[in-house]
Amino acid sequence: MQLEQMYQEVILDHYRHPHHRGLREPFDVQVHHVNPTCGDELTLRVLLGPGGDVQDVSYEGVGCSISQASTSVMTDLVIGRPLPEALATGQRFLEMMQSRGEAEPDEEILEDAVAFVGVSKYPARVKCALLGWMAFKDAAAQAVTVKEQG
Amino acid sequence: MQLEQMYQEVILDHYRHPHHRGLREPFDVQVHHVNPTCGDELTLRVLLGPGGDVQDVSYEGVGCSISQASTSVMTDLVIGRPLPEALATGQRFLEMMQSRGEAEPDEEILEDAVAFVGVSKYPARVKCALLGWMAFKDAAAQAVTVKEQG
Amino acid sequence: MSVQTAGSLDVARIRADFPILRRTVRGGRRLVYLDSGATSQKPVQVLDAERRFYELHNAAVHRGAHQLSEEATDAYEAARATVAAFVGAAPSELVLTKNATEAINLVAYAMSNAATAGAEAQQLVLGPGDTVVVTEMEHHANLVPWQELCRRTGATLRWLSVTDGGRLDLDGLATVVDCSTRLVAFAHQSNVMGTVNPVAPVVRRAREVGALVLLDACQSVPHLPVSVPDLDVDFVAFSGHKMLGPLGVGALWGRRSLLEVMPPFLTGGSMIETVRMEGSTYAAPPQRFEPGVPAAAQAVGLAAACDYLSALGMERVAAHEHALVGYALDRLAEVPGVRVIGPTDTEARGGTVSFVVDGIHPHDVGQVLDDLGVEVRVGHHCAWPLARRFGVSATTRASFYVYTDQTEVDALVDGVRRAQDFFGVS
Amino acid sequence: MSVQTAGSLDVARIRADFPILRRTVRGGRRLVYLDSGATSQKPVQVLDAERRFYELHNAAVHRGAHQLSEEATDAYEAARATVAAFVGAAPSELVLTKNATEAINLVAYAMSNAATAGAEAQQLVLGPGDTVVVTEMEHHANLVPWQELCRRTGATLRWLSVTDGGRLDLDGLATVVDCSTRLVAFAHQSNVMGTVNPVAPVVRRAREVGALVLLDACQSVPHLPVSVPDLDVDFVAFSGHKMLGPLGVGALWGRRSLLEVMPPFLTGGSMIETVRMEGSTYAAPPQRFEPGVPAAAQAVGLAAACDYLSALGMERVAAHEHALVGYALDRLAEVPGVRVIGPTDTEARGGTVSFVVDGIHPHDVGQVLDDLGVEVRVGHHCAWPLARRFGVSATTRASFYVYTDQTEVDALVDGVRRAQDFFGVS
Ligand SMILES: Cc1ncc(COP(=O)(O)O)c(C=O)c1O
Ligand SMILES: Cc1ncc(COP(=O)(O)O)c(C=O)c1O
Repeated sequence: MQLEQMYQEVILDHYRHPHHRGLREPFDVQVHHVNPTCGDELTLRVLLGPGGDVQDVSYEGVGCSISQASTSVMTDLVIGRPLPEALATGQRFLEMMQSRGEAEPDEEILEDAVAFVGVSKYPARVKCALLGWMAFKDAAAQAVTVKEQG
Repeated sequence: MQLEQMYQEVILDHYRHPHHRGLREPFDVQVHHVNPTCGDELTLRVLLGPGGDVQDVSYEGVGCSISQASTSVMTDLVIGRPLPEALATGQRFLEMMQSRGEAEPDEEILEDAVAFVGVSKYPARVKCALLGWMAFKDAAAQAVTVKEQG
Repeated sequence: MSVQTAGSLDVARIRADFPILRRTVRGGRRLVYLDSGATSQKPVQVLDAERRFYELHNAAVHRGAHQLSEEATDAYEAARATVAAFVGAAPSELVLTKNATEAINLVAYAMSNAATAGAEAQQLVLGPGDTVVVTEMEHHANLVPWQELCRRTGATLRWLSVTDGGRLDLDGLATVVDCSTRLVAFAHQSNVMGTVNPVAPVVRRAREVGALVLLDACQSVPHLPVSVPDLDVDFVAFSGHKMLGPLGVGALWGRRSLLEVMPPFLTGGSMIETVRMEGSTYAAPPQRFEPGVPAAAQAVGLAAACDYLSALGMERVAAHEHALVGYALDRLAEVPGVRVIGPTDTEARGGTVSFVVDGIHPHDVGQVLDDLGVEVRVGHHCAWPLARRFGVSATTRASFYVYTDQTEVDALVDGVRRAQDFFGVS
Repeated sequence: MSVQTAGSLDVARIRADFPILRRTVRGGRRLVYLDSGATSQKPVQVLDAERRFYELHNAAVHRGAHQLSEEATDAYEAARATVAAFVGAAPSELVLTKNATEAINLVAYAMSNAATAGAEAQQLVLGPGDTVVVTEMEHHANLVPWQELCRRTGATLRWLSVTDGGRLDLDGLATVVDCSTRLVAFAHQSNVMGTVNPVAPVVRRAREVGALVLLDACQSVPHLPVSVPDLDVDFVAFSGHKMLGPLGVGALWGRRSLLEVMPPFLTGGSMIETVRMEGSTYAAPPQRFEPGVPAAAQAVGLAAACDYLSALGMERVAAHEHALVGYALDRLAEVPGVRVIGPTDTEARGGTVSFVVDGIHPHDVGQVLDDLGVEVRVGHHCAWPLARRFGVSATTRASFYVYTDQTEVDALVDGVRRAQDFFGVS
């Protein structure tokens, strides 16, 4: 039985009690991402602070336990952090998710997100775990442009 | 050695000394047929007589021994005959060529053309043997229309 | 090949023909393959036929006069005849393609190419003011090509809707299909809900307004006796890989009078009559639509699949799936929180069941099933608009075939209950 | 797989890998297969790889979350990576098609579809005043699609001519390729004459005028080391079945920046981003160009073929064919009345020789050879304009590959002499 390896308690917790869920004002940019294979959708907003830190990330959408939990964990990891650090964490998460269960993730950096290493063994679910992170990366990049132009 | 079965003497004779070759006047209709797999080309003219008999068939073209010889044999079989009879002979020839060597052709009707039964074993060469006959059939049909309208 | 006991399939004997069914998944679990709607498994008879072609007769079809080329060409044309006969059609009206998607695109592109083709193709030309009609339950393969055809030509896409019960809403026929309609394209059987759509009323209405009819038979030809002449449509598309045949081969049947006036789609070798630098003329159908060296080995494999299915008897195949789906619907109805998307009776319905489980996302249902060795498909099943129609982003779909038995349906139902336990929603 | 002796192929060991080479033809004669230019034979390694896929991993690629689907998807994507690496390319730039013909049509249709696509595709739009340039030695697959593209868009087709010696006339480059030119499409190696065309000067001229370059590599990728980055063209098309791979799979390599702005060609499942009845958006390349359930087994077989060729070493493959063609040219030169169409030296030339025999039609030459078990191709070889260029309706063509040995060239030459005897022209 490998189910428990994939659905670690921390994942199920975030799924049942997602953090930072709901769309909030104010925000710089809102994006809408979909997972073309399953139709899951995510609307996500990013607000950058004056110093370039991630002031808020809020979201709403439908998705499986993995995508919901991963988005929740992501908000914990990026809100309040300098943007470059948040993006670097996202990069670490991406690498872990592409490792087919082989990564030995750094809990210092990835915190609760290390629980997703089990998911990385299931290639069809990797996209679920990345949905929130990809939306954040996209929104953050747009927000930087908005700020620069504004 | 099956070559001799295919290239019967009568075929090689017609190939080396084709009958009715060359384009002649007068004619009712001229057609140009090609064999798309090998690029062989045939220009053929038909002249129908007042009573609907095939008064002349003349032709020119490039082709392999089989297509050249078959066209030559065809002219022997159709010139001077009532058109329906000529077309019926063509139908017999077609059936023989589709028989994969199984036909027992009627020499009364097909005369020299019975020699092509060996060719019918080689599906890729069947089209060669039919080139002249198909051109004749096409030209004759057009000639009938021309006469009717004229 | 299995010997039949009267009126039903000997599934145990059939299963012995499918090597993959002997493997296990996820650490030793029996493989319960319930994803035949996506692609079927292949019996050894099909694999052997394909391999025999390569080991004995492989050559480029229609491109040589030597013995291998003769044999390859004979094998390919015999395969075409077998596939055509399987749907009651003439070989000269059957175009072999790489899959059903290509078959449908072929028609869509022939229609837009008609604009710059000869006079006889003018009857196929579409433009602004014209409409193409599909349905809300189409697979993307029978939807997106028509969206794109409309984009290319300026025509407008319309669609028939689907009832809450998963049936085509035929009330819309009279208004949606009108004098502007040039083509109606719809699925014979829904790949999501199993609904078998009535063909006759659609054809009748199309004929009234002079529209062509294309039937996407991807999910019917493998599962039901299908007779092209009886259907009286203009085009029928289906895929080999969903009917026990190899990947990489599909078919388009087209009415002769239409194929003859259709301009080519893919162009290249073997579909030509003459070629000059200044321009080319084209061969008669079906060659006109089969450029390049064709997938002869796959065609031969598909013919072997047709032979296999014919030996089973398509009436029996349909009866077998009908019985299974009835059983599945009954068993799923016993599970609280399971909602079937589509017909809940077995009337005009094939062996495909899609459902949602309250409180559990289909991806998670699928994951639990997969962990138990039960292979179902989760998602929108390439029919995204239909999912939206039912207000869901995705469903879980089980689809059956000749090798499916009742214990596999039981495994499905047990798995759904296990998912409810695991996620604490039971 | 054969172990190499330094610098050359161990043909006897290679032949043992090809089951078909053990059969006889025409009443017990040894099969001398000299038609690899049309399609190659397949080693047991390729047949086994394809069969293993069906027996263990068969499922619809990119369409499921269950274990079989994961395995099938992994196998398919690993195959893509292997094929891409074989030509030095990135997997994300390699589209798998059914054959080279589809690959070339894909580019041609993407260009005409650009007219009704988004802003970023505008750079691909053709119209009256624009020209597409091909050559007189093209295979129909790299000629007719461009004739048809011109017909659809109003652009004009131009062509580079061929010298009496069978080489591309590069003097024409400066005038034929001019500022009106949007695309130059040409063969890397002629399928009729074996001529290897120089890529660099064509690319240089195309870049001067801002034209794209498509290389038809059907006859080069199987026979020469080909490095896509070194070629610096924009598109490369080739076929799996000519390089020891299965029928039913081919490839288009495209420059990433172009693939990204190209609108889709075939549309349907798995190439979409979102689908609504009102319209759809599309996935990134290469998925955008691969709708429908793909031919995964064939892709896996093609990857096995690439592995087989890589193990032999493409330098050695080229050297082997180079030696054989030199020998063949020498031996044919000894036969009075034989005229080679194309280069008579071995400079920049692959293992394909076309010739005519005075006084005997190629069909008849081919028939005599076939009677001796020597399988060559006769006709225009899907390059009809080239035959016209040389004033012949057809030629006899022998084409070599890794399993061809010198005794087979001897059999060819003996057969030509036998034909001369038989038809009394010697
Ligand atoms: C040079 C060349 N281009 C294109 C093709 C077409 O390849 P396919 O028939 O596999 O599509 C061929 C072979 O037939 C060829 O030799
Ligand atoms: C109803 C329906 N239409 C079309 C298709 C497309 O078939 P293919 O992917 O073989 O082209 C499918 C299957 O994917 C289908 O179920």
